Parts: sequence; C-alpha cells; structure tokens
Amino acid sequence: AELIRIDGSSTVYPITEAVAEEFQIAHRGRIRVTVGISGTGGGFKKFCRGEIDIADASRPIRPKERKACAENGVRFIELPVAFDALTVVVNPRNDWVDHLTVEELRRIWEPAAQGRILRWSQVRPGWPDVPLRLYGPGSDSGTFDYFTEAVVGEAGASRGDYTPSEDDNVLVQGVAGDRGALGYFGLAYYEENRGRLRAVPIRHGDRPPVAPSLETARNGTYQPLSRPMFIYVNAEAARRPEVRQFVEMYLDKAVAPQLVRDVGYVPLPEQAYDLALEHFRRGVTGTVFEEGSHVGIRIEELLRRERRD
Amino acid sequence: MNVSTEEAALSAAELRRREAVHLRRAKAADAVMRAVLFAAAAFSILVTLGIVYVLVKESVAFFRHVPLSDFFTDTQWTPLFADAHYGILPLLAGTLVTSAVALVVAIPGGTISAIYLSEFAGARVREAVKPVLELLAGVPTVVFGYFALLFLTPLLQRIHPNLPTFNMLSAGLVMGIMIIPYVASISEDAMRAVPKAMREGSYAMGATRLQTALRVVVPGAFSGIAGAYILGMSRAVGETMVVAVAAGQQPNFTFNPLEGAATITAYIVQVSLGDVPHGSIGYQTIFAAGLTLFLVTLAFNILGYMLRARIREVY
Amino acid sequence: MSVAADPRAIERIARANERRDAAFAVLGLLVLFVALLVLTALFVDLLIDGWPRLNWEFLTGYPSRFAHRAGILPAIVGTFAVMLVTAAAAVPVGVLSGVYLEEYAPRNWLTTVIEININNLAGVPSIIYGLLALGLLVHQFRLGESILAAGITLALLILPMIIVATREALRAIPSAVREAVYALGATKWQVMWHHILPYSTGGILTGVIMGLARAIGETAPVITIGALTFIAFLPDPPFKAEFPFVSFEWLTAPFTVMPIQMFNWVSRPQAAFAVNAAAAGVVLIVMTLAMNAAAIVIRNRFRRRVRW
Amino acid sequence: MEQPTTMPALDLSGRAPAQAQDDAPPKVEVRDLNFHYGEFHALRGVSMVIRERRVTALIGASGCGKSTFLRCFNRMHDLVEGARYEGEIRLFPDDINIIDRRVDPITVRMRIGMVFQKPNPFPKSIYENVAYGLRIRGISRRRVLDERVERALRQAALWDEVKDRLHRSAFDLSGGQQQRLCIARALATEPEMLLLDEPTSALDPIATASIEELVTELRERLTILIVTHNMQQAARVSDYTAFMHLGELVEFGPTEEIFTRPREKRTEDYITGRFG
Amino acid sequence: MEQPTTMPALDLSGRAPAQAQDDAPPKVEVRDLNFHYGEFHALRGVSMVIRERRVTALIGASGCGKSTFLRCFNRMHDLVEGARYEGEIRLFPDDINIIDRRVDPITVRMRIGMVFQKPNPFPKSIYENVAYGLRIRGISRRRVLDERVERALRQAALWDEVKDRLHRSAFDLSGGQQQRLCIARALATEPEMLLLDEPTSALDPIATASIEELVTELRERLTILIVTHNMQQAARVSDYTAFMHLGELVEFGPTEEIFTRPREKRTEDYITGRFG
Ligand SMILES: Nc1ncnc2c1ncn2[C@@H]1O[C@H](COP(=O)(O)OP(=O)(O)OP(=O)(O)O)[C@@H](O)[C@H]1O
Ligand SMILES: Nc1ncnc2c1ncn2[C@@H]1O[C@H](COP(=O)(O)OP(=O)(O)OP(=O)(O)O)[C@@H](O)[C@H]1O
Ligand SMILES: [Mg+2]
Ligand SMILES: [Mg+2]
Ligand SMILES: O=P([O-])([O-])[O-]
Repeated sequence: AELIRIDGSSTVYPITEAVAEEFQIAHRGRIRVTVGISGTGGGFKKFCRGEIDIADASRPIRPKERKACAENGVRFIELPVAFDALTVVVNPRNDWVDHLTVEELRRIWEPAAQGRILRWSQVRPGWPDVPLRLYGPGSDSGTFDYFTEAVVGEAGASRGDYTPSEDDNVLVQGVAGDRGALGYFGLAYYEENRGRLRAVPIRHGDRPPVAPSLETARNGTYQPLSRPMFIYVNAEAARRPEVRQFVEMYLDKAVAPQLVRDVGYVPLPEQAYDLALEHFRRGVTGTVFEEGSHVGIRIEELLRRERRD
Repeated sequence: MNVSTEEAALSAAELRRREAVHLRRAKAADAVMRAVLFAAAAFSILVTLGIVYVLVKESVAFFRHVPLSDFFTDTQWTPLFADAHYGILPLLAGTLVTSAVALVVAIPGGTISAIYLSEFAGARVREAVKPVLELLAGVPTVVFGYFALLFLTPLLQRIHPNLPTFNMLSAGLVMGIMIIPYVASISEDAMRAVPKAMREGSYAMGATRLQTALRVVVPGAFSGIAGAYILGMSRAVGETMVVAVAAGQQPNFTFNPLEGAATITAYIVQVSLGDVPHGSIGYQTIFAAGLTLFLVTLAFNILGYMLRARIREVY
Repeated sequence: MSVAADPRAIERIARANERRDAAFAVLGLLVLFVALLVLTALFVDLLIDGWPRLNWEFLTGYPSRFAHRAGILPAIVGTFAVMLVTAAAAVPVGVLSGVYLEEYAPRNWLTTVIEININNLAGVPSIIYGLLALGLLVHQFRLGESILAAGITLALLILPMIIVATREALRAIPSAVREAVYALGATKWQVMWHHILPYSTGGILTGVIMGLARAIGETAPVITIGALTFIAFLPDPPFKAEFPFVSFEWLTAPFTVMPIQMFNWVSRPQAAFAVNAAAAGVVLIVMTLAMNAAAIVIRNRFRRRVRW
Repeated sequence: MEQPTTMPALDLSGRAPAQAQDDAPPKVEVRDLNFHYGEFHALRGVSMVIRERRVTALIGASGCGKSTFLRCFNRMHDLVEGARYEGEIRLFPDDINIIDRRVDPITVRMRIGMVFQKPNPFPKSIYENVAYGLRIRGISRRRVLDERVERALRQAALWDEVKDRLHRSAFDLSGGQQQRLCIARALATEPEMLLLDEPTSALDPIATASIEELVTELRERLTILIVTHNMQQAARVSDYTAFMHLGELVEFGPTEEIFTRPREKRTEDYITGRFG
Repeated sequence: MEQPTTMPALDLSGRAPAQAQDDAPPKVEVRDLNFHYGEFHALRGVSMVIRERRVTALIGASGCGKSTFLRCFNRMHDLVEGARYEGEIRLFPDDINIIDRRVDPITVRMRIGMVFQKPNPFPKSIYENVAYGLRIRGISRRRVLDERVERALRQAALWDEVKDRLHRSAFDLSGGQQQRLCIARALATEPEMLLLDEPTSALDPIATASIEELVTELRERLTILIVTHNMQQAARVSDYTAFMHLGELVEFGPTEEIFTRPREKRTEDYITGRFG
C-alpha cells in the first residue's frame, strides 16, 4: 500500500489526524497515513532531510530551516490550515485581573523579568501583593515561539523561571490549583476547562480589551495572539496522487472547517481555503515569511503575498 | 556382577572410543560457548561505552561553552532562555529531594513487605500477593504521575492547605510506593534463597519469626537485598514521568519537599518532548544533565558496592 | 544457670519476643495493604474513568478524532511486536552475560569494575537509553523509527535487570551441586546447561518478567526515538502464504505503542480523550497482569520441580 | 578381601548403667505419638518416658523416623506445611503437652535446645553464632556475652581452635568445626534438655570423643536425647536406648539391656546385623 | 557417668592384609604435594603411592586436610579462586601428572569419580541423577541407561528402596538414602578410581555395612581412596592407611602396621587417643 508520512507540530497534530482518519476511511485503508509528533522544529528537520512528505507546523518555517531544505533540494508548498488563539489564563479565585495589556504581558515574560517580577503588585499598581507564578509551554514549541514574538517582540525571548511543560493539561492543572498563577496555551485547552480557569482579555494598543474565542480569532479582533497554523508539503511528493488527494481533502472547504472545529481550532475563512487550494494545484513553492515579525497578519493577506523558496 | 547382552554388544574399546568422540564434541561446545558468553558479557560493556560516548561527546561541547565552575556553583538553571544560566544545582537538589522522599517510603516498605512475604505469610498468601506487587511495577509511570497530581496532591492539600499543586512530596511518595515492589520482590527472592537449615537453626534456639528474619535471614541475604536497595535508589533518581508530571518542571533550588522543583530527568524529558535543534547549546544541555545523572547513579552504586564489601567482611 | 533457668522467666521473654513478632506481622500486613490499596485505588480509578470505552470496538478500533470512536488496536499490536523484539534481544544476551559474569569471569579488579558497571547500567534512567538509541540506533545505524529500533532500545534498558537477576539466581544454587557435576567429568558448559540454568530458571524468569513489565509501560525512551501516534493500520504479518513464508518486514514498519497512545490522549484538551487514556491504562494493566500470570505459572512449575 | 565377620562385643563395663528401677523423675513422657507428613504416616504410636538428667539414645535404620521423632520435641515440624501431630509429649516439671497447639512453640524451643544432622551455622561471625541465643533472650551486655560464649566454645571443645578468630565468618571453619560450633551455640543458652541429631556424624574421633565426654558431663545438669547410628556411641554415652523401625518404637529400655539382651527379634537383628 | 576407659583392640583378623611387599602396581604416585588456599598452606609436602585395586584410607583429625588432599586427585580445587597446587600426582598407567595445568581436568574427572561428605544429589529424579554421568559420556540409549542405572543402584544398596519411585525427586529421600544415591551416581560411569570423602558419615550401620561391602567388592576392579574418621571402618576396609596431621602426611603404610605398630608417636596418640 502507498504510504504518506507526516510529522511535526503537536498543536497541528489533531487536525492532521482528523483529516488522515477521514482520508483512510474514504480510501478504505488502501493508502496508509502515519502522523508523528516531533514538534514543529523536529518536523522541519525530517522534512528538510526528505524523510517525510508533509510537515505540520504551528509557526512559519525559519530561514535556517529553509536553508537546510534548500541544501537537500527539498522544495515545499506552504499552506495555512487553521487558526488558534493563544489564551492567557489565571485562576478563578484571582479577582483582581480584569484584563492585561500587551505591555504588561511583556513586563511579566521578558527575559529581564527573570528573578525580578515575582509578585502581582509589581505588574500593575494596586494589585495585591500575591506571588506571581507562571506556567507556559516549553521553549521548544511553536506556541512558545509565537507567544514570545507577539508579546516580547523576539521569538524565544522569555524569562526562564516558570513551569514549562510540553503537556498543556499539566499547565491547566497548575493554574487551576494556584491562586497566584498566570499561564498561556492554546484556546482548546481553555475551552475544555472553562470551570477551572479564567481567560484574560488582552488589550492591544489603544483598542479595547478582547477576550479569546473562536469568533474573535476568526474575525481577527483577538490580536496579537491569534496565530495561523500550517502544513508544508514536499513539492516532489505532491506529484504522487495519494499525497495530492490527501492535501486536497485537507483544503476542501466542504470537509475541512468541520474537522478543524471538531478538534477545537478555528477554521480559515472559506475564501482562504480556495486560495490555498489554488496555490497547491499550481504547485507554488516557497514561503511568504521573511525575517521580522509576522504577528497579526490577516490570512487572506498572507496568501496573496509573494513567495520565496 | 552380571554383564548384560546389551553391554556385551558394545566392546569396552568401542565404548571408550565413543566416549572420546563425545568428549571432544562436548569440549568444542564448551569452548564455543565460552566465547559466546564472553561476547554477550562484552556486549553489555559496549552498551555502557555507547552511553558514555554519546553523553561525553555532547557534554564536551557543552563544557566548552560553560565553565565547570558555573555548572556547579550557579544556583539557576535557565539554559534555554534569553537570560541563560547553567547551574545544575537546582536540578540536582530536585532529584535528591524527590529520591530521598521516595526512598524513605520504598526501603522500609519494600523490606518490611519482603520480610513479611518470605517469613510470615503462608505460601498461599505469598503466591497471591507477590504477582500483584509485581503488577505495580508494570503500571506505566505516566499513570503514577497523574495519580500523584490528581489524586494524592489534592489529598495532601487537605492536610496542608498551602501545598502547591506541583510539589516534590507528592511525587516522591508516589514514586516510593511505585518502587516498593522492586525492592520487595528482589529482596524476597534473596531471602528465599537462604537455606532452610539456617532458619531451622534459628528457630531451634527459640527465636521468633521476626528475630529469625532480622538476625539470620536478612544478613544471609544481604547481598541480594543491597542489590534491591541500589536498584530502588537508581529507579528513584532516574524516574522521569512521575516527577515531570507531578513535581513541577520549574528549576528551583530548594531542599524543601513541600515546594515544586524540576529534576534532572524532568528537564531531559521536557526538552526531548519538544524539539531542540541538533548541535545547539540546548541540545547539549540534556546530555550534560544526563551525564550528571549517570555520574550520580554511578556514585550510588560504588558506594553500595563498598558498603556491601564492608558488611560482608564483618561476618 | 542464670538467665534461662526459670521456665517462667523464659516464658516472659518468649512472650515479649512474640509480641514484637505479632506487631511486625501487623506492620507487614499494613504496608502490603497500603501498597495494594494504592494499586487498587489506581486501578479502580482508571476502571471507573475508562469504563464507558471498555468494549470490543475500543480494542479493535483505530485512532480517531472522535474520542468515542478511537480504538487501540494498532497500539496493542505495536506493543506486542516491540515486546517480542525486546525479549528476543534481551533474554539471550542478558542470561548469557549473567552466566559469564557469575560463573566464568575471573574474580579480579576488571570483574569488579564490570560488576559495578552492570549494576550502574541497571540504574541508568530510561530517558538516557532513549538518547543513546536516538544517537546510535536511529541515526548512526539508520534503523529509523521502527519496531526494531524501539525493541532494541527497550532491550538495552532491561538488559542489566536480566543480568542482575540471572546472577542472583545463579548465586542461590548451592556450590555442592556444581561440585557434584564437575566431579562426574562434565564440562563447564554442561554444568551450566544441564544443571545451573535449569535450576535457576525460576529466578531468571522473575527478572525477565520484571524487566518486560517495566519495558511495556515505558514511555520516555520510545518518545525520544519518535514513535508515531497516528497509525491506522497494522504492520505486515510475519507469516505469508508464499515462499519463504516468513517475513521480517514488520520489523521496519512504523508503529505505535500503548503508553505513547495513552500519553497522546492524556495531553488532548478534550476530556473525552481522558476516558480513552484511562481505558488504555486498564488494557495495559490487564496485559501486564496476563503476562505476569503466565510467567508465574511457569515460574511456579520450575520452583516445584527444583527444591533444595 | 573378605569382609570382617566378627567384631568385638560391646564393652559396657566402666559405665554407670541406669538402674532398671531408675529413681530419676521423668522429664518427658511421650504418649501414643503419631506424626504425619501430609499423607505419609512417619511415626506410629510411639510411647516412652525420658528421665531427667539421663541420656537417651535413639537408634534405627536410615529413614526409620529418628529425626522426625526428635523434631517433635521442639515443634520443629510447625514450620513444615502439612505436618500433623497426634498424641502427647508431656514436659515436666510443669506437665505441659509440648505438641498441644495452645502451647507456645517459642517457649518450648527456648527450653529445649537442638543440634542438627548437618551443621548449619549462621552467616555471622563465630562469636555471633554462639551469642545468638543469648541475644534473642535479650542479653546484650558485652561482658556477660563474652564469658558465656567462651564457656560454650570450651564445652564444645572448639575454643582453642577459634579463640584467635572469633570475629571471622563461621563458614571458614571445616565441617567438623562447624558442627562443634552448632553445639556450642545450643549450649550457650543452657537449655533444660538437649536434642542431638547425629551430632558427631561429621566429626573426627578426637572431636567425637570430646563431644561424648561433654555429653557425659552435661548429663549432670540436663536431659539429653541423642540420635545416633553409631551403636558404640549409643552404648558409650546413653543410659537408655530406643530402637525404632519404620516409624514404630520397637524396643525401649536401659541401654545395657537393649544391647545385651534385647527382647525383640528385630532389635537383636539390627544390633547384631552390624557386628556379625 | 564415667567415660569408658578401655575399648576392645581392633580386630584385624579375617582381613586379607596387603603385603608389606605388595605386588600391585602403583595407580597414583604423589610426590611432594603442596597445596595452598590463597595464603593458607593446607598440604605440606605430601608423598605417597596408591596401589592399583587397593583401598587406601585417609585418617586424621578434623581440619587436618583430608578433604583437601582428596580433592587434588580430581582437580576439584580448580573451581576455587586462589587455590594453588605444587608437586606431582602421577596417574598410571599413562603416567600423567594430574595437577599439571596442561592436563585436562575433565578427562581426569571422567576417570576418577568422587562422593562427597554431604550428600549432594541434583534436583532431578532418582533415575536422572544416576544416569547423568552416562549422558555426558554420550550414552543415551534407553536400554543401556536403564540397565546401568539399576546396576549402580543395586551396588549402592539402594535399589530395593527406590525401584518403585525412580522418577520421583531425589530430594524426597532421607539423608542416608541421598548419600547412597550419590555413590550410585559415581559408580554408574565405572571410573578407574573412586574418591570417597566420609561417604558413610550420614549412614546408619546397615547401610554403612553394605557400602563397606561394596567397597570391598569394587576393590577387585578399581582403586579406592577413602577419607574416614571411623577408625574401625579404616581398619575394616582398607589395605593401606595414611595418617595426616595439620596438612602433613605423618605416616603411611599397610593398614595393619599403622594400627598395630605405628612408627610415629603422633599416629599412636591419635589411634589410641580414640580408644583409651
Ligand atoms: N518433609 C518431608 N516430607 C515427606 N516425607 C518426609 C519428610 N522428611 C522426611 N520424610 C520421610 O520420613 C521418613 C523418616 O525420615 P527421617 O528423616 O526422620 O529419618 P531418619 O531416621 O532420621 O533417617 P537418617 O538416619 O537417614 O537421617 C523417611 O522415609 C523420609 O523419606
Ligand atoms: N575454601 C577454603 N579456603 C580457605 N581455607 C579452607 C578452605 N577449605 C578448607 N579450608 C581449611 O583447610 C583446612 C583443611 O580443611 P579440610 O576440609 O581439608 O579438612 P578435613 O580434614 O577434611 O576436615 P573434616 O574432617 O572436618 O572434614 C582447614 O583448616 C580448613 O579450615
Ligand atoms: Mg535423620
Ligand atoms: Mg573433610
Ligand atoms: O508542537 P508545537 O506546535 O508546539 O511545535
């Protein structure tokens, strides 16, 4: 039987798993799909060595990774597949936080805060003198990269004295049991644990604070923490009929939005699916992401940008 | 003596000849097996060399960046973050505290269980309980981790309301219970191997089961029991999933079991669950941490070996 | 006669000793009870949580985005396949090493170093075996993320346990038996093969079982070599209808195992997957139970055959 | 080479034979004792009286139940699954039935010492082996222990050989030395009665002689029940002899009578079978 | 009770004493044998000749090195760390030095059988215990095995007791039965020479007598070296006797001479020390 190999982000994994499930049902097991979880970076490493056909990614490919791909002659098609809203949460017994500004988040999480910002009273005058304990994803995840870039301004720039975990349910548990806690992770984990956590509305610039939700993520008002997620398809593999069929299903606007919603993420606007499918059919390779910040870009805009290998 | 027909058919010379052929074959088999056995034993040395090679190779690169003095004196461990510190002490402290809590549970618990099973319980109870205990050893450690986090910690929080969600006490206790079967099962095997005649000697003196167990059986089985303890210790020091889930993963230089802290293993698994680019300093840290862990367990074992040699001498 | 003369004094001492004896019996029961209680609590907790999913569809199903549809067949098959490789690799090497070290190796500083080394190897955290496997097996030897690589990794992990258990079992055999065999003119290997190994099979099996029981629930090293999680098919069967009837393709097949599947479900946001994780935990424990039961039957048979 | 066909008759002169009408009070009275190992009926209706401060020897062919009988006296069979006692073994002066379930075996064993057929020292030092019984009786004063250990070792004719290595392992001793150590161990607690199960079968003649001498000496203070298959030993050291066969007590009486004018044919066959 | 002070003199009549000038060829010649357990010098310059088809007895106090000496003959000490041989033990007719490193201990052990002080049966069936030596010599035909097992068990005077339970565990036998089983096991392979280390110390007199008879019988076919501390046994069964003391061979000669007119004071002391 033919085999499609997919690996990469744990965040994107549930979507790919859902598509793979439907795909195998549709093909009655004649085509085999394997999906691994190596993290976005790990996925790209294998992808650029040509070991897998598709890489799941919760952030865009990096210049270094592009270089690795180029060295091995791997060309790729970059396709956005869904949105996620990074959610900042506190304990329900926390009665003083009404919202947080991006600036306050930066003061909490920036490297300079390490060992210094240890109490809520240091974040905003008037807040109680309660110890501030932080929970977040480990430094190797796409989520971490995106959050630090959006909040601190540089991917990976974070303080180190918090509880990092690759298992977000562990973070949920930590925040739920600690009155002074603050944490961040994907929206789905908040949605499933509404009773035990409180999501903090985020104020970006002068706009009023926005609470995370499927709606605010899709309509682009939840900024700067809503992020796109991608799959990267090996251009060579895309010629194989089974890979082609698989990706087409992934971008089928009749199927995909429901699958994405099933697993707790935000589907793209319909128009975006069409655009993406068109790119794929035309075999447009390369990324639209140059160096610098990509925070807060609308998806349609992304899809129209110039691409580079 | 009547010589049978069967035997007569085989002349003495023929028998001797057959024996000689057979002996030659047996010796050849012996020589071959000696080589095979040596190869097998050498293989386990190869494994160690492999581990040392992998660990040292990356650690050397690590220590080119990070001076040894920082590694052993800095009290912060944040190698993957912007303000990078490379002090192993917080991880080491976390490892030692969780292990100590675990051993405080596992060594008495395991020894008492073993003594009970081998000297007190009837054969039927022993045959029923031992497999169940061994089963405890087969439960995936992830399960124990969530058990500590979701069951034991809330329980402890009722007694001690200020206990944080992630704390070393809860992780250590569960780890201890998890290790009991290892200690108990191996110790019990060792105790069972003590000859019955020795027990009889003790009982005939009017000793009770407890006295026989403590004064004759345990000393007689000491090398096996010490082996069980060392295995238990190594398990405690090397246990990964329980501490990763329940003890918290924030490096925290403390010896207070009521606080949360990361252990060396928790750090390694946390990093390898994510993905660190090959060749980066972050990648090297897990090997440097791994090497430290390796050396800690090595130190325990050498200590245990010396202890055993010393105690044997007393007899 | 001083102390022991008076039967009443003796009785007093005996009573006091026996009180301690009884107190210890209570303590022993208590400790066992607590350990068993924890196991029971754990198991019952899992059982209650996982009960809704414990049905035939779950056992024979494939992964799915819908928790109520997801099954663990590939994980069960993967676990069996990996255990097969693990046992096939670890048992012979472990037992033979144990025999060499206990019965053949000369007692000198080198053996002392080796002994400490083996004990130490038994204590090397599983995650480090994962790193070893990643560095050597997956990359250097190019085994990839296969059943073979995982099986060998776990084999390395339990190898020292088997060696240590083998040595303990051999040590328990009275030297009088060895002498008796040697005196009849047996070669060393005949002594081992006809006597020492058969008589120590029970002890060796205990070690093997404990090792496999540990390997079956091991998560960390399999994660580091990158076991896949979505596998909606089974590896090729080892037997075929056409020549040469056996196939080793399954060794290189992608796979998943129970603890990985569990871990994957546990870290899902949806609570329904936690039910699946619990159900998988129950299946895993039952599998271990069955393994233990089978092994205990074998072990007891050996013990009954060999008495001292 | 022909088998010697005659052997000197046993010399029973020089002994102080127990009178047919012995004035020693009974120490133990065995009444219709039956013993089973599971299905196997190992002792069949044994009855006899063991007199205080006398040496009683048990003789009989291998497998006849001598060891089994001896082990009833300190309830050693309690440790064997499926062992079953019936009947009475009354211990005087307090007149308790040793094998009664309600009687505490620990107390019985503290009062009645035992030395086994095969030497079974503990994996401890020579000193600690001998001190063991004292320690479990709660004696831990160094001076007392030292003194009692020395005395016991001297009594067991082992002191001179081991006094310089008291703290070395007991396993370093030869088989004979180990057995004497076990005897010393039993003597250290000064029991009322001593059970000896072929205690000299691993000893050379000199050690045997000194043990026999010791038995004779101990006879002044305690009651001894000794299993032996050395007829001469039985003749030399015992006041009474019991001859067992296939689990039954065939004949029991003063040693002199048993050896010179046995009443039972089987006894005579056994004794003379050895020598003629 | 007084210790018996006189014992009958040994009766050496009815024996076929080996002549002072024995015409039997030497089977083994021991030349200046020294043996060390690590630091401990256990055998000191022992020299003697063991003649073919004769029974040679080793006597001496416990711990004097009898077992150690015996074990040199089949290189049993090879299994002990730190054991060191010096000197020669020449085995005839082929005149090889048994303790030469270049001589294969396996071959030596196949030719020279041994029975140990403590019975050490294998945890196998009675049948398999006896058949084992044959099996490792490549004999596996059922008929041959059956016959040889039976013969060996008969020779060891055990056949009647075990013939109905040949396939039951050897551990179900009593101590004495176990020892006889070990003798049968050694006999089954029909060795040229047999080493017996106090083979009867766990046996009752009847079994002992039958073993002694067997030794006398075997003497017609093979050479026997027997350790015993039963002087009468030595007198009854042996042609030559060696008396050892503290690792040295004090005196060696025809049994009759050793027992009736020992040349050495120490020998006399030892022998008479036993009897008066
Ligand atoms: N644990 C046991 N289970 C079953 N049968 C046993 C057990 N121990 C001994 N026997 C049997 O009981 C009988 C008596 O054994 P016992 O050891 O008392 O004999 P003994 O007279 O002391 O012989 P020996 O002189 O050889 O020591 C023997 O037939 C023996 O096989
Ligand atoms: N493995 C050993 N290591 C060190 N010393 C030993 C060892 N085996 C025996 N010895 C010592 O060697 C000496 C001779 O022992 P051996 O067993 O030959 O005595 P024996 O004459 O057979 O005594 P017995 O009649 O008690 O069996 C003894 O002093 C003993 O303590
Ligand atoms: Mg007996
Ligand atoms: Mg000896
Ligand atoms: O697995 P990640 O999406 O966090 O890289």
